[in-house]
Amino acid sequence: MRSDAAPTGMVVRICGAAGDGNIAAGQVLNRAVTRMGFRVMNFDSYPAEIRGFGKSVAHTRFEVERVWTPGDGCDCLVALDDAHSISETARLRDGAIVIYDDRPPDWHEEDRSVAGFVVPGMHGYGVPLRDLSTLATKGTKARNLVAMGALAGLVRLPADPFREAIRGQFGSKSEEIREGNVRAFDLGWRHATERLKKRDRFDFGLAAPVVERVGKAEILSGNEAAARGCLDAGLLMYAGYPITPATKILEVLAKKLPKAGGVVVQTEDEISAIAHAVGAGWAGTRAATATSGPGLSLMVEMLNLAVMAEVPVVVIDSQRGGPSTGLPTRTEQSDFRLAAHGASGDSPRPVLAPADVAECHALTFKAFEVADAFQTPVLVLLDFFLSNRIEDVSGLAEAAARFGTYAEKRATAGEGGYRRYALTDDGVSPRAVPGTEGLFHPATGLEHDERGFPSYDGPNHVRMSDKRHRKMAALAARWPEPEAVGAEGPLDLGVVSWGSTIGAATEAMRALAARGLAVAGVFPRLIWPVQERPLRALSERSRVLAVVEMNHGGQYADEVERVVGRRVLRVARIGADPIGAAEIAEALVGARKEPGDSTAETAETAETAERNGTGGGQEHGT
Amino acid sequence: MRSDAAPTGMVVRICGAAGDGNIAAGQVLNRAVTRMGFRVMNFDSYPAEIRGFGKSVAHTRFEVERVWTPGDGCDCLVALDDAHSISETARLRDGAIVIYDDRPPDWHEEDRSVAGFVVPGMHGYGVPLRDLSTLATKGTKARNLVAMGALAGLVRLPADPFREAIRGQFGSKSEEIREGNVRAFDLGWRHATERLKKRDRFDFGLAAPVVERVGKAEILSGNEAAARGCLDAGLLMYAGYPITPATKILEVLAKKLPKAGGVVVQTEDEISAIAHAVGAGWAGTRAATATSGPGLSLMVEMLNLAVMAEVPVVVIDSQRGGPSTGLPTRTEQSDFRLAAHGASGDSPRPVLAPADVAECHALTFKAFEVADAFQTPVLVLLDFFLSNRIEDVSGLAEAAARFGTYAEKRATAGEGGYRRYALTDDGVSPRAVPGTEGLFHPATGLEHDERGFPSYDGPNHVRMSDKRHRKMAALAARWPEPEAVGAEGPLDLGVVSWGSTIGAATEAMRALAARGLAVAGVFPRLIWPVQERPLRALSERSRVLAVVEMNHGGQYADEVERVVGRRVLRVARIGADPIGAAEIAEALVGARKEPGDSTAETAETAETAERNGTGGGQEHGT
Amino acid sequence: MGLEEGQVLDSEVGLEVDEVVGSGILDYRSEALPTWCPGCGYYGITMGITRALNALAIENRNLVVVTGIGCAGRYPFFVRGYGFHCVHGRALPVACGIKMARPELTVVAIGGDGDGLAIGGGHLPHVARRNVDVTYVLFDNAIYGLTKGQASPTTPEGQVTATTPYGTPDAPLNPTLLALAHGASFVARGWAGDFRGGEDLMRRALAHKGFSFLHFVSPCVTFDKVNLTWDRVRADWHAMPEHHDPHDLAGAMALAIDPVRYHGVFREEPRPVWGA
Amino acid sequence: MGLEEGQVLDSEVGLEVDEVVGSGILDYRSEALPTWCPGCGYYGITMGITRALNALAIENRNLVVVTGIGCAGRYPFFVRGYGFHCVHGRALPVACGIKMARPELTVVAIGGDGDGLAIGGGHLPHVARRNVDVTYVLFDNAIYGLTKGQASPTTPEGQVTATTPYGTPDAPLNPTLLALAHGASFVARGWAGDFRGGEDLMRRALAHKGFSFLHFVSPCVTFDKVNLTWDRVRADWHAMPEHHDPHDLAGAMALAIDPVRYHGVFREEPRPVWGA
Ligand SMILES: Cc1ncc(C[n+]2csc(CCOP(=O)(O)OP(=O)(O)O)c2C)c(N)n1
Ligand SMILES: Cc1ncc(C[n+]2csc(CCOP(=O)(O)OP(=O)(O)O)c2C)c(N)n1
Ligand code: SF4
Ligand code: SF4
Ligand SMILES: [Mg+2]
Ligand SMILES: [Mg+2]
Repeated sequence: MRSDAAPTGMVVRICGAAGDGNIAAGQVLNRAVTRMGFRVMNFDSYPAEIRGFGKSVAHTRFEVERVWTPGDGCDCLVALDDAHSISETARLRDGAIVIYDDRPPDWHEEDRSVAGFVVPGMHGYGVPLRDLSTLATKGTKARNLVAMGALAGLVRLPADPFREAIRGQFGSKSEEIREGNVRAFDLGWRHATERLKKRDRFDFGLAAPVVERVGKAEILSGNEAAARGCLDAGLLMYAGYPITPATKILEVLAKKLPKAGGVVVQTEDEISAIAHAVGAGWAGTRAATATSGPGLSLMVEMLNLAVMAEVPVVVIDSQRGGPSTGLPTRTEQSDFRLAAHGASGDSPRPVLAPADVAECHALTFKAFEVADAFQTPVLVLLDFFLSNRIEDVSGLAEAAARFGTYAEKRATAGEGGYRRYALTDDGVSPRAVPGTEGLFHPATGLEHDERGFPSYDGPNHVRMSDKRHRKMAALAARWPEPEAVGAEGPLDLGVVSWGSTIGAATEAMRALAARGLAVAGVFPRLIWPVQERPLRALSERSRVLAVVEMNHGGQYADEVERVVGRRVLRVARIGADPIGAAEIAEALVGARKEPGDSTAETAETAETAERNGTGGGQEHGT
Repeated sequence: MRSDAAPTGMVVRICGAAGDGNIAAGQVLNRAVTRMGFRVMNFDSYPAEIRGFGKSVAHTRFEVERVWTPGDGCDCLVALDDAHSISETARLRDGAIVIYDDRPPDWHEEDRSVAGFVVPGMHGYGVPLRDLSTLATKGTKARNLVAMGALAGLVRLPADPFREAIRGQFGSKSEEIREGNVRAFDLGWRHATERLKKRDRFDFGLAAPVVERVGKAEILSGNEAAARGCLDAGLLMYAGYPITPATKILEVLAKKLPKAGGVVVQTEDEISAIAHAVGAGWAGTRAATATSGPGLSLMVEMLNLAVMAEVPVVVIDSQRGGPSTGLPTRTEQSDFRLAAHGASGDSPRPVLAPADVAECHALTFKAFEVADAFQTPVLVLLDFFLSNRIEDVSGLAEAAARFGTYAEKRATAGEGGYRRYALTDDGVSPRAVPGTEGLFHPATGLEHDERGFPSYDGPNHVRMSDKRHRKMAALAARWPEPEAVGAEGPLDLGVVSWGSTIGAATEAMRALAARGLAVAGVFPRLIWPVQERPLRALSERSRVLAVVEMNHGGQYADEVERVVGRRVLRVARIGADPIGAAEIAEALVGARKEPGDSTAETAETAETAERNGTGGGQEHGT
Repeated sequence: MGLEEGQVLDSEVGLEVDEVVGSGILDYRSEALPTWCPGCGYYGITMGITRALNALAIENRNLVVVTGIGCAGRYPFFVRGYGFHCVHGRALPVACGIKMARPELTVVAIGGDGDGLAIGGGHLPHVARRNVDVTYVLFDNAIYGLTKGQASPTTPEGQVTATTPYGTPDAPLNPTLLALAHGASFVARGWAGDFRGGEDLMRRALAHKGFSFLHFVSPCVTFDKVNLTWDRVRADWHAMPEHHDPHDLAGAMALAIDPVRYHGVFREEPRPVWGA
Repeated sequence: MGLEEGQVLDSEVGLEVDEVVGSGILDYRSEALPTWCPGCGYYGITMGITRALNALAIENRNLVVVTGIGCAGRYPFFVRGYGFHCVHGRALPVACGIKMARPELTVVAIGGDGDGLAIGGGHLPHVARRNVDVTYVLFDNAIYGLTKGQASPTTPEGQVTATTPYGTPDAPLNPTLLALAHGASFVARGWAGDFRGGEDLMRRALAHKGFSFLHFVSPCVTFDKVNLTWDRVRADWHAMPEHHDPHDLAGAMALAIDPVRYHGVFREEPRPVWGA
């Protein structure tokens, strides 16, 4: 309930079936509000089956301030298909708007229109979507843009940015289609402003907010941003195999990398993909692949070779529901263990996890630096939610320009006696790549001596294993420690989270702070190896320490518990949708109010619930 | 130093190059002392390269009491090749025997015979090995058996069991060879008893010890015992791909399984091997595969399918030095993380780890039961040491007869509406296999509803994930908890160990107890999921809690730390040889004597050393 | 030789209702409706397979269908019998494990061109040379359907797809030739439009002792608008020359690389069957 | 046609010392001595490869040798240049990644019959159809050498090995035929005893633009006493018929399945090269 505040933004859901054009309408909305200067987050849901039966929803949240999550609830439902939209009304917040076709399709079973579900406290507006579309374009296809017009007119957002957005969106179409769509928008706009009796509280007054930005704002998905991070980092070889939700990275790079002078190969499987990337990385170029859990499973052996032979390579894993083929189109953060521990032998390697779309760009870029500087494979963990959500981002080029802080140790010349795996303080040895005169050497997955030749000697194995672990220690020492955000001093609640869940955890923390709790959080981006100090420091001043993540029972929580030496509250849940801020806040506040008021006990309770398999976290069993 | 006790056994090392017959001599020794009633452990080391240049050592320890390790040090060095044997003298204990050819090979550089390294405190005996061999067989090949004769005569072990052992060992050879070898033994024996002046203290008085045994004693390697466990459990389908140190399991089963009515297939790779096994397991027969780390890496995706589709299958992983191709012929316990955590998504599955050869049989057998009862893949972790070491074992058949305590839930009939994945209290659903009338259903790696059809619904995903985890909780509740062995009450030291290291940890504990320390240990065989209670209980009464294992820095120690909520002392080292009892005892006692005497500090020190990459454990950096 | 009038059928919808209901083929349908796009060639292949199962009166309880992942991979959910929808590319080794363990079962493995020839391509040669008695049906639409239109191992050189915006750079594989080169003892090619022909091939494949490989070409109406369209597939296909002797491997391979795309049985050669 | 007198050489030890030292081929030897068994055919193959590198004056700094695991896989340790000893079966995709990233390098991939045709068998078709400009040399001893004598994909049916005590039940694959069926643009067969012939094939393979596949048959003297013995290998091999046209794929495949085992170039066909 936010009924007494002037609107600073809203959550809009455009619901329809395949062919209704709701996804396109959402994209127009994204572009338009971004042009106005709003911050945007968009996260659509598609039907699971290829043939596209079933519901799809374009979900856009825009706000004056930076947006961390797609938002709980919904302020405006645009119903392009009555049947699918009915269940959507459950999400509507008090005071929400519903825009629907005032002439419900006559084939409707029992004549059930979404209008019948607009209960008191909501505001329904019937708009002749089909009729106005036909008027504008001689067809009903443009009713999605009629609806956008109606929405814009109703909440008084300026029309020009929409018109531009439509022209941009349909730039490759004929002028007739393009202008027909603009006309459809205009008819909707006029209908709303001239015919509808406004009863809701959403009035943006036709004014665009003024937001400070670095650089040009762009609308990007996490996958697009990751691909851009690769390009900005100077990627020259990308090898990939299609898999949801990572395919888009391959598709974007297939288009863009050749133009940047690099090569892309779609391989026969994921083993071959990472093998190609390892080959290219070993040969001295920046190389990468991207996949999802099932594909990462297949890459385990090659990743391990890259650790042993000290080959820089970047592997992006966009996580989805698991285990096994799991839920390909649902989000989850359950590949942490595989990423950090999925290797035979002692095989340390860094894992990075971006929190938002901009970080998909930045951390992918940084991954190449870390890979080169520490001569190691680097994993970047996205997930379905992060890969597919769309945000307005700006300053990517500026950010990229600031990178490059980790130097490489390249061996440039030498006469015999070259020791490719020379033992050094930080474990990093000067590296020569093929083509260099006189620095010939073998690389191998066998344990080897400093020159790279196989050695089965015990003490050598210890020295080399120590060297590989020392590199990780050096990285953990050089990577900036995550700073605690939130309250200072003793805390009611300390919150740890990672990856795409950081956004919701941040919003939840703010909500709790607003309710008077002393809350602070530590949100590592280098999630493996663990930088232990900040976690311990947070733990020491927290009455309850919670770890928030999207998996069964808390994969990262296991690490945190070990590091801080106490039981933590596990707010861990799986399911179809990303975990929301309200849900997290509720779980946290529930824990805080726990009777007995003992940290250990609280944690134990959550822990026990989890162990009994009633679902991670406390109130999150379903 | 054990100079004042009558001998209860000894450690014998027979050293030579390829072709010297030292491995065969060791096998004769094993057989002979087993016949006498001694307990035996044998662990040979071979040269790393195929072509067999370089040193190989047959290592046998025999004792009146049960033997837990190959023993630290050496009581008798039999040198069949001087050059290779010289470095072996470093291992000799005070009072040890060295048997060597009294006519050193004339080609020796600088005429260096091993005899020159027999320092005061040791007893060197020159025996005309070549000459007596030539006398017995007209060739020098039988000098290995001359040496065995000399050894037996010298320490006064009865000759008949040796003669029988020789005849058994060379049973497939011609009578001439067989009896020539017996003659060679006899000449050695007579030389020792008639010509050598005995100075050492090893005198078994020609008497055989009497040991109580259940059933017939057999000499088996860990791999042979595991294969036998498969056969005893009713394995019907084995699919494998060769890899050191697991190949022998495939080779033994290739011979024996067809005779037991099962099938063996050597597949094109490990993915196919586990896929065949998963297919067979799903079809309702007992199925297995065995591999090592690199192969297990390739099996990750299929293992995960077996978790999701709830398919019983047994996977044996004989660990070797890692990461990557690593050290194929060196032992290590560094696949724990891969075994327990190597899966995309939340994918719980049990991991068992036998401690000795007899348990290789028992736990492999149990693995099939657990797989069937809980409808899950089960991992069994051996390692190079356990796979290749030879022990005398008895009562396998009797042990096998005691198994069968976990019942299967089979769906036997039904009319429509069959729910293959019905939600139950313990997570286990009645299972139907192909061929059953009316219980048709699909199995899939996708998340699914109770009937097995794909479902992308959030709450269903939670229910099914809970179900899968509930099965593990049920297993942890039903598997007997490991009992603490050793002292009762408050402890100076609590010791946790797993797998092949349990033996050395046990001997180390005994040594420390003999020195007056209050020590007890908990040694889980079900290493994943963790049965937390016994670990917590041990921790609560231990001033210092140590976790002993063979990997870099402590993989299992991570889990223990999390469970007990405190830092543990990590006695973790890698290297070429199995970790020994003396080495462990030293590390433990060192920790106990730590100044400051604070548990936390002690542990912290070890921990910090490890983090800094100076090698796991305290004095075990090299 | 062209196709006869009325022989072509885009999907089972084209069958007379009486024919469907009366035939008993519905006994091989699960309660779940296929989720393929309307017009997808897979309906036609399915009709051929289903009719063959029905014609041979395979008992449902002994029928096992094993697949990898893909649109084709969905098959186990649509069949009345036991189904195993495995992971991508592993239909064949899982199917072989089932057959080796339970020889009395009828085991059919199904996969798409990506599933069977890309990620799973390493298994085919070995199953073929082992001559395990399973039937493998390759649903070849020359595209990755389920992941929405990327190039597959059979996508023609130059074709623009989601992952090859400048045209596929690689030459396509020839599945029929591969199976022959691997030593498969039964190799045949059919197509989605001819379910009666498909039924015939499937009957022969199921009856064959040892490994049988069936290559079915099928339009993906959603993600391939240029290559395997219904019209082009129909026009491209020709009956096997009468004189071809299915014991003649060299002849079969020569036919398999002929630009004219024949359909029918390329090879049928008795060989020792694995485990028999 | 039989072999000429003096053309057969079991290992380089048979070369005149002057010829070795004066030739410059030692420039392609690393400081490490090969660890193969005395009498192993791999010495002979190595001599052919080394002489070809020398003859073409490939610069050491631009030479990259990539292998999987096996006795053959040890190759990178013995060569003066850059070497990558990868994991089992992945020589080809790693080699392709290197070549794609650094086209100026000469990339030679080497693998055993297990490495290349069993665990790595899924990659070959795709490298061949892509026509990536790497040279692949298959060291085919019809056995798993490094793991001590198990059956490989080319072990003949019936042979007793460590894993097939009752005789290998599977039919062997024909590597030459496979490469042809996959569309490799250069395919040749040689053997360990003829290092001059090996040099010639290797020179042509290295000079070929696009993927070249070299199948070398080689005795494993330690673990195969019955099949590829030196005597049998020598007796089995015949020169390629003069009339064979290396552009004729059908002809090449027919020759490849001929019971007479020919050696020489089966196929040499210009095709667009990947990335060029
Ligand atoms: C290990 C793994 N890699 C990738 C995928 C994603 N994936 C699912 S189906 C498919 C390809 C489908 O193409 P095809 O096999 O031709 O079948 P079709 O959909 O065309 O019937 C891919 C790449 C996956 N599920 N698992
Ligand atoms: C993933 C994996 N599986 C199995 C092995 C064990 N292994 C090493 S070499 C080899 C086969 C060697 O045979 P081949 O490729 O024919 O080479 P050769 O030794 O005969 O030259 C095997 C099975 C391994 N190293 N990695
Ligand atoms: S995407 Fe293509 S292959 Fe898949 S169901 Fe649709 S038409 Fe058929
Ligand atoms: S084992 Fe065989 S292949 Fe390996 S080096 Fe020895 S002879 Fe050669
Ligand atoms: Mg396809
Ligand atoms: Mg071989």
